[in-house]
Amino acid sequence: MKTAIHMIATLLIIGAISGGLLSGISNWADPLIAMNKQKATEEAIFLVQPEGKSYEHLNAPGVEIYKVFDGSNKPIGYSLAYEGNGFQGKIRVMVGLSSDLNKIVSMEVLEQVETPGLGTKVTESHYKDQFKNLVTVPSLNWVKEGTAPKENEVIAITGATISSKAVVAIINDGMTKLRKLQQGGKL
Amino acid sequence: MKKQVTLWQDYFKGIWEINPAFKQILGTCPTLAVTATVENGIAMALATTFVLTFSSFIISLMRKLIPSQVRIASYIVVIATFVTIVDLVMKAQFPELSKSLGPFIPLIVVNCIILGRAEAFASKNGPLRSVLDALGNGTGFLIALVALSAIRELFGSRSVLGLQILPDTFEPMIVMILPAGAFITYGLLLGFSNTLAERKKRIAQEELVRKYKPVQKAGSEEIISQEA
Amino acid sequence: MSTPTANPVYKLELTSSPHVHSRWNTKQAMWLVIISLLPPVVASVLFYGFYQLFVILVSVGVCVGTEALIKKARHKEVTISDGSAAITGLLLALILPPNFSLFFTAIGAIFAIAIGKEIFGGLGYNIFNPALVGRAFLQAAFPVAMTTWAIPNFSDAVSKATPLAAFKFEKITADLGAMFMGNISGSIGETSGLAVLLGGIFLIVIGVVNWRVPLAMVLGVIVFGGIFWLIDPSKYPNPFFHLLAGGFMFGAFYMATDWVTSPLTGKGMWMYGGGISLIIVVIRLFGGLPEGVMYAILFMNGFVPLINKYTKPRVFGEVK
Amino acid sequence: MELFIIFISAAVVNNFVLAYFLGICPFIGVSNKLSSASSMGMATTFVMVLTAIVSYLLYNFILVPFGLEFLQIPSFILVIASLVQFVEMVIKKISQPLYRALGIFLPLITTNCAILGLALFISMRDYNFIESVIFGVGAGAGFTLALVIMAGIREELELADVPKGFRGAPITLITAGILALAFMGFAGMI
Amino acid sequence: MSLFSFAKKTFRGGVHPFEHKEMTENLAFEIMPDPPTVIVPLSQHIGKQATPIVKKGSVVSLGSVVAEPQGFVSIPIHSPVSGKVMNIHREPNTSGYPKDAIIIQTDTTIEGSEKFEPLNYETISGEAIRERVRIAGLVGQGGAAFPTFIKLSPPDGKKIDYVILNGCECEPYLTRDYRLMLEKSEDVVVGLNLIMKAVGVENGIIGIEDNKPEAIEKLKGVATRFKNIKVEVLETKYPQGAEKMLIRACVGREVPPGKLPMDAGVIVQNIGTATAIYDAVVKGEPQLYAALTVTGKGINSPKNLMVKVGTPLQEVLDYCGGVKEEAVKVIVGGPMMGIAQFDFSAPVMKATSGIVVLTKEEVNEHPETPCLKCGKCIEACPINLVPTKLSRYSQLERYEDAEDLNITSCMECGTCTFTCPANIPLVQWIRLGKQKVIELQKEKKTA
Ligand SMILES: Cc1cc2nc3c(=O)[nH]c(=O)nc-3n(C[C@H](O)[C@H](O)[C@H](O)COP(=O)(O)O)c2cc1C
Ligand SMILES: Cc1cc2nc3c(=O)[nH]c(=O)nc-3n(C[C@H](O)[C@H](O)[C@H](O)COP(=O)(O)O)c2cc1C
Ligand SMILES: Cc1cc2nc3c(=O)[nH]c(=O)nc-3n(C[C@H](O)[C@H](O)[C@H](O)COP(=O)(O)O)c2cc1C
Ligand SMILES: Cc1cc2nc3c(=O)[nH]c(=O)nc-3n(C[C@H](O)[C@H](O)[C@H](O)CO)c2cc1C
Ligand code: SF4
Ligand code: SF4
Ligand code: SF4
Ligand code: SF4
Ligand code: FES
Repeated sequence: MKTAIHMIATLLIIGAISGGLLSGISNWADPLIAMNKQKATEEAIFLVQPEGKSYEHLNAPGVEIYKVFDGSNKPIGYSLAYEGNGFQGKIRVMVGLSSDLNKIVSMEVLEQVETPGLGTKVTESHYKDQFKNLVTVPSLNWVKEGTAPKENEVIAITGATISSKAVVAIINDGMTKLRKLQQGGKL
Repeated sequence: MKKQVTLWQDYFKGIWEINPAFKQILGTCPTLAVTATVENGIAMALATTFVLTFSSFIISLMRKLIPSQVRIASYIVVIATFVTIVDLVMKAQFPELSKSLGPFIPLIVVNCIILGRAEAFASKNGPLRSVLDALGNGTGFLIALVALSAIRELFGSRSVLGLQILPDTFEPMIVMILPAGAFITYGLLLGFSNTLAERKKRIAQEELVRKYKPVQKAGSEEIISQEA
Repeated sequence: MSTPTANPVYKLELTSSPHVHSRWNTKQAMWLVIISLLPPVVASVLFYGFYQLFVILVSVGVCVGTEALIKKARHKEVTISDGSAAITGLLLALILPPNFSLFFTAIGAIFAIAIGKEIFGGLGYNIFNPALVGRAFLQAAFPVAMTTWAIPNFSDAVSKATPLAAFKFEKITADLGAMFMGNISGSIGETSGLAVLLGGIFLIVIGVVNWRVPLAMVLGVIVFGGIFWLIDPSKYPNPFFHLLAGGFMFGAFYMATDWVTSPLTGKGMWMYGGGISLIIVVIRLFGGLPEGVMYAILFMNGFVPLINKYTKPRVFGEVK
Repeated sequence: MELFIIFISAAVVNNFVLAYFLGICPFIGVSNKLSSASSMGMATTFVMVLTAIVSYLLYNFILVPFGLEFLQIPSFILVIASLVQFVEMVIKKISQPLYRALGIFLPLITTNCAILGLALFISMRDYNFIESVIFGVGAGAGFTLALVIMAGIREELELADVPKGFRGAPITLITAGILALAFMGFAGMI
Repeated sequence: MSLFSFAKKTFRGGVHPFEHKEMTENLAFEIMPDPPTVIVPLSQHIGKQATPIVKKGSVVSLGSVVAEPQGFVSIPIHSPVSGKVMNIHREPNTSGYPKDAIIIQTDTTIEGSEKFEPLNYETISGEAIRERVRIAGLVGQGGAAFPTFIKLSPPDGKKIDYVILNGCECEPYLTRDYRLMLEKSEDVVVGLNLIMKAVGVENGIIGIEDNKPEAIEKLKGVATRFKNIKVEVLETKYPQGAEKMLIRACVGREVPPGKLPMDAGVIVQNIGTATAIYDAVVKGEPQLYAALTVTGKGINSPKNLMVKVGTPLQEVLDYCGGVKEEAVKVIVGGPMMGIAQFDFSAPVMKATSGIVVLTKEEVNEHPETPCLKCGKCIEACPINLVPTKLSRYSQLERYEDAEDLNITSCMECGTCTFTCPANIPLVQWIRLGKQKVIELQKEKKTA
């Protein structure tokens, strides 16, 4: 009986000390962590909307969408965060869109776990710069190298066709959802 | 004087004699997972050393107070506490690094090196020796991770610690930073270090044979050929 | 007890029975495989030019050299004359894309022999097909170089894409006749189905290759590929496309049949061949990569010890 | 379909051992004999499923509502440790032979990062309850698959002339490397 | 190939070595003259060795008993010549181990010979057959030299349905059984009939491989005169003549591991055993001659011979023109199962079926390499074992694993070694492992 009490007491004491210590540290760290996250998101939003100065998080089901305003508080478009499957795992992109959703301002890959040196080329500028001023109607498309792209087409990276294709597909997917929202007047 | 020797011994044995990655083959998962770049490898080894040292210290202090039935549970709580501290600090101060190490920081909790040293050493020895032991093992782990990640980064990305070493004409071998490259590089390193150790042992043995049987030359040769 | 009057006149051998042996021996089997590889070698030069000969020479040379070095380092008898390292080199070269860098070829060859074979103890002990280990390594190390194809001679095709890549990425199904003759792009040895078939049938007829594995693979791919084709012919290619595309034939006749890395028993061979074809179809239809023969064979190589264990034949007279 | 994908992804495409480097120690330690490998695989799968259930409940119904996310690591590991103890006790009660078969492997599972990794992934990926369970089953199946293949290979390698220094862990790692190369064929299937 | 042969009766597995029977198959038996001395081993059979009843200096006449059986599994031994006993001591033996033997110097001046009373095979009782076979000292001619009378006396309660005569002679080179079937067809069939009578069985089968069409023809002709005796034509394949394989091929039954043919209701006897039974019963002769084939590219003039038991090998070889210089092996028995000899003073014994002298070219040896896992040995093993694993386990002294893989079921036919492209001495390792496993099993039992 005595040892049992001893056992429980020890565990409780260790647990309490640990809990106290951790709650202290987490009180210090949590705001920092939240800030880091916030900062990252903010950076991305403005990265794809270079003219943007402020933004508003729209409450839309199923998509993470921000309305972006310029210095004079005039809405200049949207920033859409969306994700889907790439070659190895999830790819998460942020797309800046014109207000009528018919044009991409610019595109940024936020997260990906593609093969370094191959699929990771989708984060490099010669690929993602293709998305600047890309027309999104009827939908994006991709072509192989050596083919002249139309105004809604990007050239896939040789050796990483799958990742390139995936980015296009992810954006198309997100656009479909956005258009539905737009029709429902929810934007 | 004698005490001095054992204290050094406590530290140094972790570097080679009982090197966690090469001799005990513990902590394999982080060894493989985070060694794609030297930077990650060092960060992981330091985080592990931090947790290892502090928990060894605390556990050694408390070793007489904890009833043996709840020993492991208490150790785990102590270790988990330090791991959480590292995790939170990294997330708050080094968000990039924390992201690239992924879930392997929380997983330090189950890294068998830590529980292994707690059980095998800290629970039986005083705080000073425990800390030295922990630091030694941590250094050994660091050396192993640096060796492994240097090879992988060099061939996989042409660079070491982000500095390009190999010329542009060298096409980076992507496989080296993939899981397959990790397994194979670690396996080869381990194999060669075993072979080396074995040869050393054999040579020492031959030396002994030669010393004690100087007359029977033929006999000593026979032993050698049997070994080989 | 009388002293045995050993007969001094004759040089007699005193080994125990049996005292006679079949015509089979390791060296001869290996050299027969090398001979059977002549048609694909000739086809590769015809379709892609003389440079391929250098790739083949480098690959064979480095493989044989690596094996000799390792055997020396381990103080073992150097057994390169058995021809198995030469086969590995030859096969590795034939499953590379055309005009492949000689430096990369050498790296692949070293890896194939050192990690694919010798580290397991050398001939007979390796678990995985060494040539495929070499190729898988190259594919993972230099993916771009490994997927850079060329248009074969005598072909009026304009696209460098292999039929599988064309199918996977552009939904174009190539002409089966051209695929059989070799007027399509692909690895240098696999290009001509005809040449592969010639060598493969030679191997089966002389009895080096056990017919079960290729047959299981061919039937398997027709069945599994056929099921999907029947489900949706517009989405999935017809099974004969699978048969002629990519490295299927080459894999089925030369690589899945490697004695060392394939199962021991007949029943095991059926399971192994069937498993390979199932994985090929799944990777081709659902995977990220256009081709899966190499991965399928390597994957099933890993299963071979288990297959051997569970297809142990019933001992004569035992009732189960 | 979503569930099927979670299963295949955890079991094959993103195999815990060969792609995520989780549970390597038991993978090296217990893969030398087929019988113990399959026992270990089953025991781990069982604990994984239980862990998936319990940690899902713990995280979503205790830690999150009370703002205690920072206690995630200590609480998960304690839960796993007590789960293993509990499973051990139950098995001992209901089946002696099963206990003898699995007994020695259960304590090992406590310090198996694959289990903790599983719990962390579940909270990180916001899986719902059913998804968590399927994820646990898939991860367990993948672990068992890798373990059993490796055990088969290692029993075979005992008859092989592997260089002395490479026997045991080194050749196991190299074999795992080649297996990982082979598993790359499934990439992009998720 | 094996795809097309399902029509013929046979077993699963096996191999088809070059037959080389053409060297002797058309040569009729010659009777070799008595040698100057004979060496008569006391143990020419499985079981306890016989006890000599003569002494150094005793004078013995042709066919007189020189040694009496000792115990149940044993047989009497008769003098193959008339002469004087020179000595009784250990002598070289074709088994490779020296054995006790009676050495008799031939003396043609000694008159008389001993014989049994000839019996009528149509009226004789089973009991009388068994007794005659016992006192005539017959042993199986199929190789194992098991005392024949024991086989003819199955224990009560065992129901025997078939007697099968083994006319396969699946060993390459040998043509003894073939010549017996041609030259003594009558004796063979009557011999079978006697065996059937002795064990009270209705059905007799003579199993012959299809590479011996003349023998099949001839025996079919003779067999029509007897009820219930038929000739089965079997595929030519080694080891078709092994009891278990033969039973499988002829009547479709499998003898379980560790069991005897009679447990499957069958008794198998060799062709030579049948003729010997005929001689003993109908002619009243004890077993004094061994019928054997002397052949191979290493002997100058191959022959089929009737040789007195106890004749030293050297005499037989000399009688056949001597051994050529390029010979590398002299084998007693067939090349698949026989024993290589080093001492040619060892004598011919009752069950000796052939002497094969091989040249290098015939042996076809190549350097050994590691196992290539080709599976040919498994495909060939008639017992369905995994020879590659068994031999490796034996090599690595992992006897328990070998036991688990049924090493004790191996009948040491050598098919696996013959077929292995890596030239691994599989059966040789397996033999060693099998002995070790049996020793271990015994130890376990006594412990
Ligand atoms: C090791 C390895 C990694 C790969 N990684 C990627 C990748 O990250 N992204 C991708 O799209 N394709 C990847 N691939 C797929 C191949 O490169 C594939 O053949 C290519 O995507 C097809 O493109 P192509 O039509 O330009 O040859 C990888 C292949 C291998 C072998
Ligand atoms: C591998 C093997 C091959 C054999 N081949 C023959 C054969 O061809 N002919 C034969 O009569 N006995 C052969 N035997 C012996 C038979 O199994 C069996 O012992 C014999 O036929 C019994 O007859 P017996 O008692 O009259 O000798 C063979 C045995 C073995 C193990
Ligand atoms: C110890 C022992 C006891 C045997 N007992 C009998 C028996 O009672 N009845 C019988 O028909 N055969 C018996 N046999 C003979 C075997 O069935 C078989 O014919 C003999 O071993 C020769 O076979 P082989 O020539 O195939 O090697 C016995 C054999 C041995 C070794
Ligand atoms: C029928 C046959 C097929 C072979 N196929 C291959 C092969 O695909 N790859 C390879 O490296 N070696 C092959 N070899 C050679 C040899 O068996 C191989 O290198 C062994 O795996 C080495 O232990 C083959 C040999 C034979 C007899
Ligand atoms: S506990 Fe986990 S991290 Fe540590 S070595 Fe074992 S399996 Fe790897
Ligand atoms: S020598 Fe062997 S194979 Fe030939 S008949 Fe005699 S036992 Fe049968
Ligand atoms: S010797 Fe034994 S293992 Fe070999 S084939 Fe004959 S029965 Fe099978
Ligand atoms: S026949 Fe020889 S090489 Fe082939 S599997 Fe058997 S032992 Fe190995
Ligand atoms: S050797 Fe062909 S059956 Fe005996």
